[in-house]
Amino acid sequence: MTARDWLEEIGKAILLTVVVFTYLAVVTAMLGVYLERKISGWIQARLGPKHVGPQGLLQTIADTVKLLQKEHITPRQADVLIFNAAPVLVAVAGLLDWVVIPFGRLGDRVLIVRDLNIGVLYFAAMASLTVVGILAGGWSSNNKYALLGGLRSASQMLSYEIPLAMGILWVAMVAGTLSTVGIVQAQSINRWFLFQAFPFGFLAALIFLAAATAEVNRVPFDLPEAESELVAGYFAEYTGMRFALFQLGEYAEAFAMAAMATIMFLGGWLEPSLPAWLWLGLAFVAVVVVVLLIASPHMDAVDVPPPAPGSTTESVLESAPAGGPAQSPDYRIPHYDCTLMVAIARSSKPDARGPMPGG
Amino acid sequence: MQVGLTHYLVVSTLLFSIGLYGVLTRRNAVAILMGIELMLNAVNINLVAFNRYIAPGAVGGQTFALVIITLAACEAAVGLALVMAAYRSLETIHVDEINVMKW
Amino acid sequence: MPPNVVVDWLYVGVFAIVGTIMAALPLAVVWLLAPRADLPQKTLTYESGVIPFGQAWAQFNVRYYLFALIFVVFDVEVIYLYPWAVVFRRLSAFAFVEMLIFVLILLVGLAYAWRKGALEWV
Amino acid sequence: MPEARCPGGELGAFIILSLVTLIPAVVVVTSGNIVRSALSLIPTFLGVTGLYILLHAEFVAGIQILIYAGAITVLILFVIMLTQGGSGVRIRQINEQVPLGAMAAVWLGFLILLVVFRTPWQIDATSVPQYNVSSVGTAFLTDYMLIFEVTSLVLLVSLIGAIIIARREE
Repeated sequence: MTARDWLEEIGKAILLTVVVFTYLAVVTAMLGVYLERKISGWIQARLGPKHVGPQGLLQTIADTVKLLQKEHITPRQADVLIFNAAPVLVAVAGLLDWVVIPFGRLGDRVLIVRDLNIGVLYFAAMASLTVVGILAGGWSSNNKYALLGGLRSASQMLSYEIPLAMGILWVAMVAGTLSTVGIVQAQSINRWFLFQAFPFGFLAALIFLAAATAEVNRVPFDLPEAESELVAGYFAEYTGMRFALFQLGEYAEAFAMAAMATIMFLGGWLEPSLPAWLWLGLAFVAVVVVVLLIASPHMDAVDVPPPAPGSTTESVLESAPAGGPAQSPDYRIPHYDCTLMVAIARSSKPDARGPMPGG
Repeated sequence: MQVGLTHYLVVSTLLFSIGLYGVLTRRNAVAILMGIELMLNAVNINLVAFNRYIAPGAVGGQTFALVIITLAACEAAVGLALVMAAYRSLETIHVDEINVMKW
Repeated sequence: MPPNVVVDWLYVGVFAIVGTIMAALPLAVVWLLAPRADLPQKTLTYESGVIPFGQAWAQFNVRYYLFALIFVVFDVEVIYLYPWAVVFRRLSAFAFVEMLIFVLILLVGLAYAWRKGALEWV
Repeated sequence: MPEARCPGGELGAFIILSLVTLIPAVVVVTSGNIVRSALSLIPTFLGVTGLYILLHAEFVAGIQILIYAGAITVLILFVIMLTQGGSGVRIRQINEQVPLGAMAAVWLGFLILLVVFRTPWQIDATSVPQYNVSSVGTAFLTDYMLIFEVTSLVLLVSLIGAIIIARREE
């Protein structure tokens, strides 16, 4: 390869980054948030967003514009450098997941950023990077809720990373390759890995989905962000766009997990009776719905026994009421609305944090 | 100029020295462990570079790099467990304050 | 052009760098657009409205460490499973037995951790 | 397949990755804030990952991210947060043997460099190999079988040992 080829590759890579990032910001984050609010509203017999645009379709865009104008509050006692770096790290880790995910097929070309030889291993590695960002964000806020939420979040993600890897490994065993494109092609020779070696395919898919749900902290694995006890956990102190970056990273990862499930168990873009792109889209949406919504915001969280005697800060925290301004005592506000409300309320009203000394 | 074996060896030597400096000068036991991790990384660069330039046909160096990564993880797990135990009984993780065995 | 490892990962590197820039961009926009009013109350740590006491950087339960510890050991186990999963069918049944022994030895550790209650959620 | 028709590109990538490795490494050993030290490990590890890629060792690179950046760093951060180091208070992090330690590090580095430059390395420049996951897996399951099995014992012993050490005596 000549220098010219290298520059060409770099240019292509930059272009692809911009495309994928925009796709993540617009499709996964914005549309994902909209769908989540709309469908969980429907489940709970509410309307969800409906005022901005047709059927409230532009609500998320309006929210984003609003978040862009909100002040960044950095707590006085925070570690400023890490406090700012943590959301960026989470967002970038979410973006990097998408390097190995094939979007479909155009003619005889597979639409994928780069088909790495160690595709699924790379995917698992990137998923594990998020933990560091969350831990850093929780610690640097110097807030008890944030730190506790960060530690819990990290413990949970660590615990479920091994089952996630086990689900991936089963697929790698059957396909005999770690490349994502190779996995899809192996399913064109055999059948879907979901039905392969019954019932192991189902089992692997189930393990993968459960672990993926836990990995992205969705309900019912939302303890780390349990808004009624921990006021949103590790991003309790984050406002405005920094909060939005955490959300972006989380949605990017949730969608990447769904895409991975489609690729590994539902045959990716291979489905003879339908056009490739349509099938990939449909399967993908179905998995997204499962990941985001079957575990919907009104389901009960996994139960936590009371803390072990002898724990210090925790026992204080967990017995103390943690009612923020957006808390409601007897009724659980859906996860997204609540965290957003807290973030927005606290960005716009300096006194929303409750009575201040002398104020 | 081609990137050769020497380049990698120089980088790994620098990394090893930095790690050694950390191990020798830090008071915090966790920071000492971080220095050791840096040194182990330097060793791994060496192994993989030798593999690539001296015996490119085999994967012995990479295999040993994996074993060293494994040992680094074990070392971190046990070392940090020791740090936790020391902290519990002595309330400090600064190695120059852990001197109950000294007289 | 042959499929080349370095070119593959060039994309990953560019993704990381350009992604960081693009993620930091909105932060810069906010820095330009958003209002700023430094009230002492606003930068106080949020603690449900009461005046925060002490530092948050206090210590937590050792259980969290045990989680991370068990995770690290089994994560290391998984790195050996990946190459095995790719090749085991091309090798003899002996490869399967080898991995079986490997996993069984580690399962002893898992059983021990379980028995000692190290797997219970805090 | 020889790929280096653009040696400048490879050298540039190598220099950038070396800096990404070494500069945060210096921060790791000198920063007064222990959490910042621990977080600086991440760019160091990722830089080393990049060096592995330049050496075509893709699988080791993936493992480097998974284990070092994703697991060991998290373990270190946990311990810092569970002990006094997490207090973020700036306390003296270095002991009184800084000049001595610096001298030792520089001297050892010098000696190693001497060896590096004096040894006539038997470079095999015949081929640019394409390593892959299966060659590593095959090596573990055939040639390095004993190491592979002993590794699992080491893991078992360290798991049990660390649990015993870290748990409160009851």
